[in-house]
Amino acid sequence: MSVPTNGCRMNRRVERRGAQPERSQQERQMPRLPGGFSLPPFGLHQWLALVIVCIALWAVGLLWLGLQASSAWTQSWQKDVRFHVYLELSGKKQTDNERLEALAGKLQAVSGVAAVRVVPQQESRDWLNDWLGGSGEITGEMADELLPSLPGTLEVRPATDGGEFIYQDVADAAAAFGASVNRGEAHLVQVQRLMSQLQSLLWFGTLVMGLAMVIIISNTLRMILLARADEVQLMRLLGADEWFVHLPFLLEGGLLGALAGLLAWLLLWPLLWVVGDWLIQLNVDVSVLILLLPLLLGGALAGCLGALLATMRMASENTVAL
Amino acid sequence: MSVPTNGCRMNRRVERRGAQPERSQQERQMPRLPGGFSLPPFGLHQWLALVIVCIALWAVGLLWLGLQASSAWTQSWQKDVRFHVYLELSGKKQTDNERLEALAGKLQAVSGVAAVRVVPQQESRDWLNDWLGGSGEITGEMADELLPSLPGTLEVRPATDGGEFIYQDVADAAAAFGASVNRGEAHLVQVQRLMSQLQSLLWFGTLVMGLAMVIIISNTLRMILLARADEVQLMRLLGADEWFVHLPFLLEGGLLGALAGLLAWLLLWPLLWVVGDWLIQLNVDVSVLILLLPLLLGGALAGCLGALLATMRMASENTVAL
Amino acid sequence: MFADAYMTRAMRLVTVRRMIEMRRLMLRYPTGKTALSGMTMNIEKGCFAYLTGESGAGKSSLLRCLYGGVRPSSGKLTVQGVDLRKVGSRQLRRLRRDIGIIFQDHRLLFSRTVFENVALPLRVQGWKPDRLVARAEKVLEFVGLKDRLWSFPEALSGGEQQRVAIARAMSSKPSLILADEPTGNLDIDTARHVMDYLMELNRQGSTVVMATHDLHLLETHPGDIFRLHAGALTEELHYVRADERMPHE
Amino acid sequence: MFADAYMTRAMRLVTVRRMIEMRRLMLRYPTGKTALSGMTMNIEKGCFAYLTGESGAGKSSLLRCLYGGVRPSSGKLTVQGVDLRKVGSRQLRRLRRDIGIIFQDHRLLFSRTVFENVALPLRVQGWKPDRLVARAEKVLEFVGLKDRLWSFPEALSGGEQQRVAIARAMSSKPSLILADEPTGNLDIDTARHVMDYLMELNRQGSTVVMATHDLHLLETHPGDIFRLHAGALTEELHYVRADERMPHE
Ligand SMILES: Nc1ncnc2c1ncn2[C@@H]1O[C@H](COP(=O)(O)OP(=O)(O)OP(=O)(O)O)[C@@H](O)[C@H]1O
Ligand SMILES: Nc1ncnc2c1ncn2[C@@H]1O[C@H](COP(=O)(O)OP(=O)(O)OP(=O)(O)O)[C@@H](O)[C@H]1O
Ligand SMILES: [Mg+2]
Ligand SMILES: [Mg+2]
Repeated sequence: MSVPTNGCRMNRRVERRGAQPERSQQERQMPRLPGGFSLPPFGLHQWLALVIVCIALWAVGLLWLGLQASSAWTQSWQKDVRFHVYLELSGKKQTDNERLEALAGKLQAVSGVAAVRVVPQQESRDWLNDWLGGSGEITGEMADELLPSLPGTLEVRPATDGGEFIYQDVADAAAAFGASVNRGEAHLVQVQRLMSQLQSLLWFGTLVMGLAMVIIISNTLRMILLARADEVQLMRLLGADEWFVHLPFLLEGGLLGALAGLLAWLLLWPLLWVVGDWLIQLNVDVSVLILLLPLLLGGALAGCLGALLATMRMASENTVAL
Repeated sequence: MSVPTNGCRMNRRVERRGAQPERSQQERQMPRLPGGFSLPPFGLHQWLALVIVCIALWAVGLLWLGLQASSAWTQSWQKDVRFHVYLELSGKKQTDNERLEALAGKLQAVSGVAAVRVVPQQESRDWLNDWLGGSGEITGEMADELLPSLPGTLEVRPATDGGEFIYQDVADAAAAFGASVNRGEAHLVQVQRLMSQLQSLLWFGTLVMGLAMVIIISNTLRMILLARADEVQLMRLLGADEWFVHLPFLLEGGLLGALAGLLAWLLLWPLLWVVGDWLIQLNVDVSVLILLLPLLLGGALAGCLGALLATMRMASENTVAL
Repeated sequence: MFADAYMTRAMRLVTVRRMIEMRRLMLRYPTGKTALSGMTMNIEKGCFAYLTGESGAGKSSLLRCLYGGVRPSSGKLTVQGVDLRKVGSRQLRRLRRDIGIIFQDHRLLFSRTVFENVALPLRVQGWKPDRLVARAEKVLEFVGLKDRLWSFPEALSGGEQQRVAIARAMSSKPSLILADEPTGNLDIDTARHVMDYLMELNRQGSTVVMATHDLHLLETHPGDIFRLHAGALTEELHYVRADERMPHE
Repeated sequence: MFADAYMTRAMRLVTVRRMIEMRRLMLRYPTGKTALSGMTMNIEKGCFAYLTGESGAGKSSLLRCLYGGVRPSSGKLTVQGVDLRKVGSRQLRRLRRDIGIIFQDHRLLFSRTVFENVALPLRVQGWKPDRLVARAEKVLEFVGLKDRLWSFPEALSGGEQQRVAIARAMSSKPSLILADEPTGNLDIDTARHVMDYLMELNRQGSTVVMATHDLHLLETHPGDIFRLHAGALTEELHYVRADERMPHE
């Protein structure tokens, strides 16, 4: 087994195993573009950068998807969120209706309330019947006794962007009329509030992730640059223009970022399969296709930006090369 | 401004600006341990590895925290999860009680059910009263009419590790007795089921993250190694033992990993502050302190492992250096 | 006033005839080491100049000043009329494109083929891609490595690497060639061959400044000699060709 | 049977007296290049051997074989009685610790101080840390760089770097020194000084094999000469000291 012992410097390392002339190095050619422009070597550094950027983009995409799903879920859900406000009735139809209307007006004025509906007695009755076991209609004297004691019910639908204090506000407004809010439904509101908090958390996470990504990409590209610092320095010593020095790195960064974006997008699919039935169950429609372009462009942009950052920092170190 | 032009190879790069003898290079000494062992240079590669490992560990810690919180939440919640099964009563106390007991026995036999309780009439009555607006006791003839028509109620408490089909099973068992399950409560079960799915998703994420972390750490360390490949090669050519070559890298990897773990742990705190009141609201107690040791040890282990992996791969490339 | 303007123009003419002009040049490295201490010398266009001196005398440092690798601490230094203590990055780039440098450590790019290495100066100067291979082959032929065009430098012997570096420096026919021990790793025959080629370039108009400790080359390839010692010029020998000698000599 | 065993023992004795023994050694690089083609030569213990030949003749390749940097393709090669075509990594390590190597490209660690570079072989051999500085200073004194102990190699001139590499190779007093153009970047005075030191080590028992193209050194520092050409041995000159000559000569 022959091992290159003079291949000790970083970029000299051409992996070779065995002393047999398996592949002639003379024949080994870099893939060259027709213009004579030769592609930079694709080594461990590039791989690592690709993997890192891909993972970062993947995480961002994931967070974004989560955001999308959660907001879709809460929105589909928010439409069904309703409070019930119960008002003790006196039995006199006229006054009762007036009081209900007044309360409805008051509730409507509460900020964050989208609509208030007076629930007809029949509906309450059906519901009660259903609750009692669905054993047919409430009839006869039982109905006579029961129905008057049913409270007047108002259904409050919060606006989609309703504040988180809407429940408290509604409860306060209702208390003024001696009405009470269904306490059991408070939990639902709490869950909703929780969802919105989770959503803001997701935004926060996406932001942090994005920042971390920019740092990592720029550092990784800087490392690539460092590994080819001698190339840059040599070009400068030969009198190369700055764009001539930077362009390959910018291109490389952009290409790498775009590739990583594509990879990250592809990696989103298996995850979607895993949670697919769950999403269907929740009736949430998440479109991954839409993410392709942002991930591609975002990756390319991040790559270019990182390369620019990296080359600029390098420039400030060495440009005044005299 | 003087710029070193012969500092073109990667590891020659000693940043110097200005031709003034600001700091004598002769004076510059590496921090040296008393044993004469000198610390390896701490450069960009090391920083990048630190940041990457830290972020990876942070993400894992975060997922783990989420897991902890979600499981704590569902557990605190699961205790309160109860189905209600309603059985139409005939009115005869003796038969009714027998039928209820029989149904209770049947339900108890359903796998995943922790306990079945026959709800006393008084409790149902209180509840109904409460629901009707809390306007005092149901009294007089109304009570006489209403109470007999109240169904017999059984409270079913699922086991903590109850299967996801428990609701269906209970409904089936009840149907045999002509009893019905509160359909409204099915939603709760669904939410719970969702939570458990989320939990398994979190586990999945932690696993994927852990794997990605190992890859990244090993690759990053391999890159560090690659940057010092000439050192390794030279040592081998001087006849150094393998442990002599590897030990510094293992130590470095371990130290780096532990440091990253510590950093990641510290970075968990701000996040906890952000979601702190939310967690209190959910009554979930998350202990970050417990995570310190796993993160530290995990980081160190991952670092050592990564270094070992990296050095081993390098060894297989070059050890048979003849 | 008139005399002043005249003098300035005359000065410029003189300067332009001079490839390199330095006066009390000092170079102090950031480590505190004074590599050049008050060096004064002129090198005319078309000269073939040798820099000699013991190891650490300052030969490489002087060459480094000439291509703008380090900025002198004090004194005056002009190369092709460009003041290297005040030069902007734009002017420096233009100057460097007209200088071919052979570094003491060859500074080949080990991740590129020999062709890419040799063609790099041409690329920098914006040559058409289709002319590159022909030119690289031609230059490599002079150093006897035409068949190694597509090899990687790591598969070359030490002397072959040095010859590739020489080929790179000459590939764009610069008007100034700075060579730092170009024959250090070469056997005598190959060294003489390389020197022949350098002389040929010199005859075609290039100025050559070469740091060397191999004084045996001087027997067959004569030129001006500047002897350095500890950062100062100690000896200066000007070579005058027989056909250039004054008739009364 | 007896004769066989006797022969084997006799062979071993001869082998041990021989530092290096090679027979029809061939080396073919993975690129397909045959660097050594059927080289047969022996170098006795205590010899001072020069390898010469044109650039690309195979000098560095031969040295690379000797310290186990590449495994020969065919033929026989023993160094200090160790067969380098069959050697295990353990034995190779032990052998390498007894060989001091000066590489054609110095291979200094640029992120470590001169001291660290010179002390590396000693560390590898498990020297006590408190003895390192003294030893490094002593070795560096011979190459005239005692005051640069704490410099970084990048702040040294080309020749100084080469001298540091020479110091590193000698620091552990190896019984075999392989030097690849150690004087390539040195002026004559420094070169002679380095050669004096190598000769001194040789007198103390070290065997020295040195690849060089600087034949002028032979005038003052005589030794055996092996001339290589295109991977084959073409000439072998054995130097015999006056006091070693046969009386009848
Ligand atoms: N790592 C390698 N891979 C492939 N071919 C190589 C390698 N090293 C050297 N060669 C080739 O083998 C031949 C002999 O090289 P070697 O380095 O032994 O020459 P040398 O005698 O040391 O020359 P020089 O005086 O120029 O250093 C050369 O033609 C060279 O191109
Ligand atoms: N980058 C640097 N930083 C600090 N000091 C340096 C640097 N380069 C060279 N020196 C010092 O400056 C002095 C002159 O170095 P220079 O490289 O010019 O010598 P040289 O004449 O080329 O010697 P050689 O023949 O050995 O190459 C030396 O003492 C050297 O140690
Ligand atoms: Mg020099
Ligand atoms: Mg060689």
